[in-house]
Amino acid sequence: MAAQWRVSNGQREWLVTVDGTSVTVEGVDGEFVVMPRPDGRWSITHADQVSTASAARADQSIWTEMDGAGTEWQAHPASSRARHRVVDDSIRSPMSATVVSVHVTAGSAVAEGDPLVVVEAMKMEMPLRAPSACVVKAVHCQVGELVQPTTVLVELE
Amino acid sequence: MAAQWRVSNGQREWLVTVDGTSVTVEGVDGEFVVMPRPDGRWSITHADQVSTASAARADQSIWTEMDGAGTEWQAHPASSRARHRVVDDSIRSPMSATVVSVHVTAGSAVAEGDPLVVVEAMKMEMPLRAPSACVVKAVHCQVGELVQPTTVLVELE
Amino acid sequence: MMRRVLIANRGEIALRIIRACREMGIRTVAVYSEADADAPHVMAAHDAVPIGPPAAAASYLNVPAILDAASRTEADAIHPGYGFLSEHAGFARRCEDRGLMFIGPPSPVIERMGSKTAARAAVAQAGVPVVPGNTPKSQEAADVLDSLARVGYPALLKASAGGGGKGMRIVRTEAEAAEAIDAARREADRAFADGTLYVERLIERPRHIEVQVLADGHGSTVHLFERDCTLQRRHQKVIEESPGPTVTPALRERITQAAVAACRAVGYVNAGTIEFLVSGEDFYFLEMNTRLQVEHPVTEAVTGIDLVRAQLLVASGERLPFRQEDLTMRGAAVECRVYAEDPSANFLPQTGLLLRYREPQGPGVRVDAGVREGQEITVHYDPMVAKVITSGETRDIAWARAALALRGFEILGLRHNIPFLLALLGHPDVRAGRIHTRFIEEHLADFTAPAGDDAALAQVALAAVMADAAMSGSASPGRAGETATGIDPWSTFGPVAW
Amino acid sequence: MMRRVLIANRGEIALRIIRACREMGIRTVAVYSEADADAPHVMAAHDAVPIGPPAAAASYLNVPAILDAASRTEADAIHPGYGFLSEHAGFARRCEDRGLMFIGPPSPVIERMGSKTAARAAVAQAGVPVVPGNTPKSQEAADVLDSLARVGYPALLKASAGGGGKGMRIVRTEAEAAEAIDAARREADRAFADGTLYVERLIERPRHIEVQVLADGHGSTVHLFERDCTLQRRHQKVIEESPGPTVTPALRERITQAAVAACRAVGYVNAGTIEFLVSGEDFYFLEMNTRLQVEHPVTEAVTGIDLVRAQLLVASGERLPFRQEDLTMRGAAVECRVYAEDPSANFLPQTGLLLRYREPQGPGVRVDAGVREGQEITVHYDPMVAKVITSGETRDIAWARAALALRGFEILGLRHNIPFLLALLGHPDVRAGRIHTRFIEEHLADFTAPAGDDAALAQVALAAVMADAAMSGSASPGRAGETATGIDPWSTFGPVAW
Repeated sequence: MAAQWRVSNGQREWLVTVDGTSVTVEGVDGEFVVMPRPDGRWSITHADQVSTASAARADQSIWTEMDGAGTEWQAHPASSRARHRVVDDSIRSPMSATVVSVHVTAGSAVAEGDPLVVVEAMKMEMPLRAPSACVVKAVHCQVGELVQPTTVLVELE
Repeated sequence: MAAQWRVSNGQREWLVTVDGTSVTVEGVDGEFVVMPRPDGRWSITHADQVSTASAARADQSIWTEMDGAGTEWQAHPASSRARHRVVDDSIRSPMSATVVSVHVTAGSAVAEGDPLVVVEAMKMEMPLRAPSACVVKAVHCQVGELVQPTTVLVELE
Repeated sequence: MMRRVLIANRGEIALRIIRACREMGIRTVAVYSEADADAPHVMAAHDAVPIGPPAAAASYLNVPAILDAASRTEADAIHPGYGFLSEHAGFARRCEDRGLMFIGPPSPVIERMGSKTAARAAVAQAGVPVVPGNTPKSQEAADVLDSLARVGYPALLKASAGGGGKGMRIVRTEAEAAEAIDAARREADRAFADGTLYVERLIERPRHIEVQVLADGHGSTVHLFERDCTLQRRHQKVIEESPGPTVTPALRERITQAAVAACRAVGYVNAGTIEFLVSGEDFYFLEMNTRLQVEHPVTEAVTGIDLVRAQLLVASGERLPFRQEDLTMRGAAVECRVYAEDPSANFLPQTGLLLRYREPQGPGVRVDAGVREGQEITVHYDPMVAKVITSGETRDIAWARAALALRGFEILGLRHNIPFLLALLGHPDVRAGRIHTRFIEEHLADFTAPAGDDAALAQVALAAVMADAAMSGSASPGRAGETATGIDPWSTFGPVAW
Repeated sequence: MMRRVLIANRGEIALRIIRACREMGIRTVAVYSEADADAPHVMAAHDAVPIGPPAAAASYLNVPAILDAASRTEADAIHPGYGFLSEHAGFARRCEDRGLMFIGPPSPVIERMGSKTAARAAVAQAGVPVVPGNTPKSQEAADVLDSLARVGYPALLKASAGGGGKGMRIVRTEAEAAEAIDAARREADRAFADGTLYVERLIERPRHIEVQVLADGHGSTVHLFERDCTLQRRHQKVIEESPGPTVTPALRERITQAAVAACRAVGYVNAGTIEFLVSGEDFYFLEMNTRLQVEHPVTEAVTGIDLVRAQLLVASGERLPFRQEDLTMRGAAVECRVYAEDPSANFLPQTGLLLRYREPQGPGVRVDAGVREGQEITVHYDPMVAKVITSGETRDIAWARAALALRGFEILGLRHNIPFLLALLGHPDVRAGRIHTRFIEEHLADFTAPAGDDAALAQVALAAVMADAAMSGSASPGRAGETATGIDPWSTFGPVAW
């Protein structure tokens, strides 16, 4: 029984129909035949070209690897309403990190590229910059705090 | 809840009590603490000595490996009546093999060590010899036949 | 010979040292932070001792805990690996004071070479060329500015206690100076608890070439030729090789002799590396690393010498088992450092679970790693996942082998730099050796192009199949008969909640 | 250069050749029997073609099927590996006739060196010493007996078309002769479809030392020094090393020159091995193997030369990329062959499922294998599971590394010879090099002692825990939290029906 999936790498999304080992991708001619190999990898055949890839499922995503290059994918049933990337006006740390310095307060007017907060992880400093000219609505972190990718550090208007 | 097992390597048998990770072996002082390691191997602690081993279950047995040496074990609940090794008077091939020659017929009297049948596997000839002086009761194979370890080739009286 | 070595480190280098010890019949003690209780180096050692919480400052830099672990396990020697306490003179001294062999040079040598200014002075006196530089009269900003002006722009601000690019800033004009001084000092302070800065002339477009040395306590000092470590990103080495593709026999002779002279001048003992900036046939002393280097395997590949074994012998008071004339450089070797990082996002370190991790293997391929499938790469330590070292009769063979090995390296569950490394290995300027230390920075876009559409589409199809199977809870859509052998990819991980 | 190589082989050597081709940008075609459809060599090649049922005669020896596979895949070259068709002159000729490059010497050379008697005559003419021997006037038993009497007892019966010990019998007295002739002829007939026998004087307690050669089609012939392959069981090599521990520089000079002279005398091209029996400083030509050897990696380790790459270059008509004076022997290397066999039951081959299979890894360790976890070792082919090649600065280091690697090799699911190999590596006579080709036979009991009681008891306890967990269907009794990462040993295989 065929099922439709929306598959995204965070930059682009594809509409994919899966029917057993046969897969079609909207806008692409021909079917992809996806078969497991005895060595735990996968073969994908399309237009007489066979490629080999690895795949693994994480909690919230799927990882694939081909020729040393890995990609993380989000897949949702095409009927689902969930969206993959929520674009909001919040600044978050890209990873678990410590706040090294805070350069703005609520009400600060900033230009595009201005540093808002600097965080440090794995001995590296990373400035988090304003995506565009705007006004800071609220600051939710302080120097020395350990923050997660889910933590909103700064809200913009 | 503790359970008792009879564990045999085909040459010797031990009576073993298992209670979670704690194991005692009849006739041996002290407990063995058996714990899985994160790398998929096992640590076994006994009398302050820690050893590391691998283990895997096959259909009818358990294999363990320590310092490169592997052993196959049979384990049965101590209450079970099954015996591990049925000593009978049948000659079987030790492995999948082809019969190369048959040296006896029903009624042949043979001395200990006399070749009964020669089989070949992996390009090697293996003579199957009489375990003791006796008379051949029946021969169940012929030259060129592919035989399995379960096939009785010769019955002795 | 020592009997029991405590390895004050983690990851691939701890495993490397444990292997060398085991080959020599020496027992090993691992130490580990709370984050590393299940780590491969803990599994590999004879004994293992917990030394504190995940933060390095509380564990792998925790001198009292490590010394306590050594005495509790009756270790008679400590190998510091690289990073962490490996160039910490105070730690080496405390080992010496307790009668523990410190597997490295004597603490006064670490101390002297650990100060960039003292090291420069020491080797300059031995006739080794140094980069023209200036030590500020005081660490006041005005005095640092004055030093910059004396050396002339473009100049380089460096942390006196530094290493690994921490606390280093290029200053092209006076206008940039104030901010650069602040940033460099802050970084140096945090990395080394010492914000002291000094100033050097910036050598434009240099190569980074270093010489491996070994010295015993009986007066023998030898070099093991050079490594070219010019390919760097954010002042961290990415690809290293030996021999240096642009090093002429004449330059090799001069630079290796300079390295040996520098070692002798400071009374160096054990393994060490003299780093040089090279411009044409000119070279300048940069710094000495008084420890084993990350990239030591390329030297091992071309010389056939086991450097860790040599360290253990020398620390035990034995003579080096070879003389300079016994040492040869044969063939070529290259090391690619696989980092959990995103090259397209300024090399941002990445964390994640190694969902699948399979190392490449084969003749001429060596992988030094300290991770295993199922392990989590955390925020606490260096993001290097593995080193892939390949060697062969010629540089071309070693490089072809490197590309093949990297393409066959399966790492799923986090972003890493293998595509970036492959792009570097294939770049015509890199292949031809036409590079300098800022080459990656200047050509970054060449190395971070996304994969082609065909590769992407095949993986889109595969991802959809994986999602579909998880949803329907089905077994493998293909060869259903194979699930019992544990090789069915579907069985690798449990069902996913969508 | 060739574009597409068909590998007419399986297992580790097929994988080895595929790797070399990939490094040179050459496409590869695997062939496989029905038993090998899922084998690693099939997975590794660009293309794969089925060639018949499991029996070797119907698949890997099936010349028409293999030639057909080559033409269907447009392969322009065939690598025969070792064994199977590698020394089959008729196969080489049919390749030549079709314009396929046969990666080996020209068919007339294979034919000539394939006949033990013709080979002896050819090399004797070139001044190479041969074992005194006699070719029977006819193959009648009486004439073979006459040859035995002429050579004198003890004598050696050998198959003219032979190799690998097949069809070989020692005859110590005339009384044993008749039965030995029958057995040798039957074995030779079955192994080579040619029961022709000849007779040689038995050199008592010799060493088996062989010289690796490479020759191109432009008149260059070089040697790559010697390998000592004295440790054999049932005439099959078990442990091989280079350099030969008893080979003096003078013997090395003479024996390598003899090997090169023998090659030149027969117009040899490509890689080959000249085998000698060595007694003291005397050596006798034994036979020439006109192909890659199983033990070629020890030569690769000490010389740094990739022999398969050299084979591909030479077969393509290129010149060897090195001269004799470029070749060096550095350090020492040893190869241990891991067989699925039971050394305590006369080396009976073993079959089974590889329940768990983890190769050792590390600096100076190379594992060439053609199996993977979950695969079945069947009755159809050679029982060699893997080759563990270790190298280091000295013989002691290489051997210590070998022992460590073997102890760390996890193979569960069938009996194998690793404990036997470890006993060999640790035996004082073996360590000291005081061995001969029948050493294992004479000291067998030294190498097949069962493991100590402590090791057995720990494993008894572990086996009981495994049984108990299977019965109760429980998850891991220990760290229950880790099952999700796929590293829980309980999850490796499904429940067992007791």
